[in-house]
Amino acid sequence: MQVNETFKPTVVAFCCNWCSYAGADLAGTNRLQYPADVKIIRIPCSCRLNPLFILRAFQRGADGVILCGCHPGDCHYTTGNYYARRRMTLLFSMLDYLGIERERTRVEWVSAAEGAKFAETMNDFVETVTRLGENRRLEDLRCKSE
Amino acid sequence: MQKIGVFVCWCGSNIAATVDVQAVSDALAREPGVVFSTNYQYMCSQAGQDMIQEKIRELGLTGVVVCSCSPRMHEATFRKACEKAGLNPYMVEIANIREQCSWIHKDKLSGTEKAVLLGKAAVAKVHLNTPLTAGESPVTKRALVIGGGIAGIQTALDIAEAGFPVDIVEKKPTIGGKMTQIDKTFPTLDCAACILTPKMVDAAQNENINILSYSEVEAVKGFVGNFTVTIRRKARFVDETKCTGCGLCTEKCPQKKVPNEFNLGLDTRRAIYIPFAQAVPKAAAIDPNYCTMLKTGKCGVCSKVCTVGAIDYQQKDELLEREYGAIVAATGFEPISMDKFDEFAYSQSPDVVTSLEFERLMNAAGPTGGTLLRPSDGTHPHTLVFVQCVGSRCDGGEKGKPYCSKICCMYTAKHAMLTREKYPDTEVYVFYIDVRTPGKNFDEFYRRAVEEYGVHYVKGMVGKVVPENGKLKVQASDLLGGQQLHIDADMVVLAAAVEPDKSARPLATMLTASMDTNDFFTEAHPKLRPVESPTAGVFLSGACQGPKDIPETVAQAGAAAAKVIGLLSKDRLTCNPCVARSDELMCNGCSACEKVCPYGAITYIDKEFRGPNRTTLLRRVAQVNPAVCQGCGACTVACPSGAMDLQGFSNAQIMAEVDAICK
Amino acid sequence: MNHMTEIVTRISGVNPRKCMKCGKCTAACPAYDEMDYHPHQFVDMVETGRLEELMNSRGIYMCLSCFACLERCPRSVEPAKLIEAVRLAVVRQQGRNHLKPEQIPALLDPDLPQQAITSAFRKYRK
Amino acid sequence: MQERIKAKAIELLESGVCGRVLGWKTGEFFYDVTPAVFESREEIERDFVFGPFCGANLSKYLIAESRKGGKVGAFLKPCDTYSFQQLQKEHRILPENVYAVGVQCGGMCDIDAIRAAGIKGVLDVEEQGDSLLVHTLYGDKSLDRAAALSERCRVCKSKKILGCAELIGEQGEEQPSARFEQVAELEAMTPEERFAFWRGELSRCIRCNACRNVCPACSCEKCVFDNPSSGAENKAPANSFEENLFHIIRAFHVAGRCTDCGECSRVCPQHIPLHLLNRKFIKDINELYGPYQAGADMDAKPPLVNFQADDPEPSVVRERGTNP
Repeated sequence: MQVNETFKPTVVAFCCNWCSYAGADLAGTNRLQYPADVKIIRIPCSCRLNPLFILRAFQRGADGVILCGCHPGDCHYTTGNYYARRRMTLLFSMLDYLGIERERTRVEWVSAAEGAKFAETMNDFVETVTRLGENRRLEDLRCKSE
Repeated sequence: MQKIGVFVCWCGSNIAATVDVQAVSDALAREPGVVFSTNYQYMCSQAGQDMIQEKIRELGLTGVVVCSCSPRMHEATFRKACEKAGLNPYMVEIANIREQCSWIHKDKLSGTEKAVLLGKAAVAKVHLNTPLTAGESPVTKRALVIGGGIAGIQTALDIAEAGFPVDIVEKKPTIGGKMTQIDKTFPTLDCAACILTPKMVDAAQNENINILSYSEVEAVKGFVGNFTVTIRRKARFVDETKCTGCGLCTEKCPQKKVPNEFNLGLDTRRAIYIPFAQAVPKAAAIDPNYCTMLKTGKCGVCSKVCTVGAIDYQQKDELLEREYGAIVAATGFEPISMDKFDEFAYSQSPDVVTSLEFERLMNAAGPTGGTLLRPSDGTHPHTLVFVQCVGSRCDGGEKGKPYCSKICCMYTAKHAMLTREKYPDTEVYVFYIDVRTPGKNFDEFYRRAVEEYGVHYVKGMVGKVVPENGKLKVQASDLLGGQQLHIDADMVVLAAAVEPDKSARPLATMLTASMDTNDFFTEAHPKLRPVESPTAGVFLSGACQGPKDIPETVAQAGAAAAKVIGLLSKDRLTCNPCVARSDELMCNGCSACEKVCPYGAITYIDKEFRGPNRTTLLRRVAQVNPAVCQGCGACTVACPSGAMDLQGFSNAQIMAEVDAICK
Repeated sequence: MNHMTEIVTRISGVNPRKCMKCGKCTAACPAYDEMDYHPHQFVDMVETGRLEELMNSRGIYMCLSCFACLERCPRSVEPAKLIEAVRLAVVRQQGRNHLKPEQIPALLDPDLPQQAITSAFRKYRK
Repeated sequence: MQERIKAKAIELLESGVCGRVLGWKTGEFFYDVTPAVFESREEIERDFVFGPFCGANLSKYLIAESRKGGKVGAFLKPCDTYSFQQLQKEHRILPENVYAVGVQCGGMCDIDAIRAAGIKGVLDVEEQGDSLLVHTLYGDKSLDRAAALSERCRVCKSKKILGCAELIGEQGEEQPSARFEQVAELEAMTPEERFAFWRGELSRCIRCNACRNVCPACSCEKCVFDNPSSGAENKAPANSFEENLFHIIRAFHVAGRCTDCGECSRVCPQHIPLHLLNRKFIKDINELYGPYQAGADMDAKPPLVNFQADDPEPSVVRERGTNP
């Protein structure tokens, strides 16, 4: 597949406050580079991520949405990420079923110590989304600036 | 419409080098509702905070956005500053343009663009912020210490000293822990029992301390200041209050073949036993796995010889439920199993022992009465080989522990020195990878072992140990001397890595305290909050947090006690106001939220609502206890109608951030 | 990293920087007396780029590939794989075969298993 | 059957067990039977029907009816009883105010299926054992009942009646069903084909909210799409994405609670196969977390408020490789 060099995707990363947001901070502290296309939204726990938010992001023109949370078993709230895992699995499967490219959504468990993993994950995810190109299957045409 | 002030921080050059801060503050000035926007070199400095406060007063700002470092760093700082100027602290949002922008991007153009977007998202969120006030909850002025080793004892003593009642829960029949098994302590070589047992007695006699020995924590409910803990008092079949500790029963018990765990199975005890002479409480316990009376109903010797009638074969486990304001985990450590290190022949020869077993072999109260004898044939060993780092500093996974167990270098030096001191006819080899001796008088101690006592320190791990004709053939490499060594040793002592006690993991689950991959409890902050768990009201003492020697354990125990005292001396606690709230008008009462709440913060009431035609309708609706809710938000997603929302991270706020970022 | 080091680490998949220099590999090595350089030195020499010396050493052919070092290494450095990689790097060079077919009969032992002869060919010759 | 049910309804009213009963009456056409509350013998004798077009699931009406004071009688077909139990689990129906009578069902018919069988000018349909006697403008025609069944009844998952005070007709059993076949067919397509399929279907949506109004799981006091503080309020579609959003979220909100009663597809005026969305969730839940039938078990924890420590990771969706 031809990679479009000029296409800059919009990637929304929802990060739980305790592990992944701290992991993202650690990536920053260690100066690990990843594309500026990634914008992080802080949520208290991965279980706070309502599927509505993901759909809304796609609707408003996001090209990829990723959820990062504590590793299963390490949730600050004990069980939050287990619920998030089921919800996201089913939602992603549904999106796939509707024909939305399944590579546009992802869940990754990143602990507060895994700054490097955070940066790697973002690099890989942005590359994947860039390769897929613009999200056209779940976008709201009213929201396009051009 | 909110009146929002935007404050963009340069963080010196940390932000300003990759982000055009002027462009950011200019762009954000054009956002709706933004009435003031500026940038400054160090927003977190006194001058920066003063500026924010001045603008709040001058312009009557209703919301503040600070574009700076991570909110994990300075959110609290800025909230406090704004509160002083009369703004509700929850009207402040941070846009993280350092850790998540300037530090990770090199291109100034895209960095600036991203910083603007992050700022816009924060502005969009502030528009929907509402002033929040923290609730309050009472504090139960009693502490629970889980684990009765030196860490638990010291913590309990310090808390009791401040006047608060403390319960110690210890799973063994006596408190004292691992330190009771240690012979002498480095680097002063004073006897462990001589310094520990007076503390055990102090704990028993302190009227603020209640020792629950032979007990385990079964369940923990509640939250900081208000824990309810269920404790299982295991049946010891002896009435602790009647038993005088005379020990007659332990002499007369006919069941003699029970491996003695206090001496690590190097000798035997009876089925009814007092773990050791200075045990606290000094009361016997019956081992139900070996007692003939309990197993077959025939015997009863102990009951016959007991002069005070303390024996009770009918005793059952008892469940206690108690309230506490604070909980201290002091569950300690265990040496790892040697199963995976059979190259050292631990399973093949009784003369290969672990360091803790060696402590018992050197101890006057140990199986050999303090004379160092080979477990296999009871002869005096002449050549001893100590192997360090067994199972420590490994690659992780199957091979062993990835961390340094910290205490082995020093206790091995101690063992080597004591052996040479007591038995000058011995040859003692210590095989090491590195000798790590940071600590007061530690390196001096190690040098003395080498220089004064003539211990042979050899750089290099032992490759294998083969038992042959009553000897142990040790093959090792002297890496500095560049020669292969073949030593015919009489004994081999393995400095086994330490690992957290097995009870720690289930306990952590009950406490909702987090653990690292090695099952050590994680601290709230590795540097600044080393004795607190991230779960409020749970504190950490001793080796359950990481490998530690005795002085460090005692220091941490004191620190944990200080934190507990600080908590218990408060009458009320303010709670996190970012909690879930249910909109009763929309709630279906379907119980989905209750099922996912990890804290049991949600209850239901039947409430009357106005129905059509002047009727009233009784409807079941959810209510959140704000003191119990920790604000994870699991309920908000489980709720289909959106009646449940999270204050500070509401559906509308997050949507606004999404919209701002995606546009 | 010089070219040869890169080749050797790539063939072997070993990261010599993981070595903490405990010497357990050497201590476990049954061929210690036959070797001029010992397993822990191998790892160190790869890391410091002393590949030329290593490639000219007799020791790489004395290694039995018994994998004791690999098995015992606490850091999973796998010295045996490095040694194999160095051997490969040598035989891949023109004219650097360790054994020539005409040398073989003299070395043959009637008790030597056929498999060992075959594997020696693979190890020492292109 | 109809007479037995009517007699039971009258008995319930006259014996004082119930103050009113919930049943079906004919609408404008014989095939658009609608739910109705009957309060007197006369009403029942005049209007009460039970026939091949009584597809409406009455359980949802019990949410409101069970709170109006007094006891309400209700006739429930096997698949309705799953919804009935599910709603009790969610504390939506107050069971103490309901007298439920289970009614065994031979499968409900679809007027479109009859028309599709080539029968035109249908005036009325009469049940005659396993076949239907269809009165038309052009005379009477006979049709196999199986050929006239609606899709959901052709793949009926259970004839078991749950949680009713009494039964009319035989108690049935759960039965093997081919209800996931269509889902599997879709799964086997390429993403492009699936996207084209769903765009074709969902773009017909007129957001009439019939699916939402009839669905027993969609029984919120106020729907998230009507709630201004949810951030997702939108009552009418503005472009093609809005239907996607609405239907995905609607399916997600009922996931784990949907009993697959099929009412959404029955009432859709645009004939969008909405049940295929719900069945996809049910199929995934069954495959990933173990078989689960909403409403079947009063004590089982619904899969979306439950978890196992070793649940599959979300990446399973990418790895599963449903297509080449």
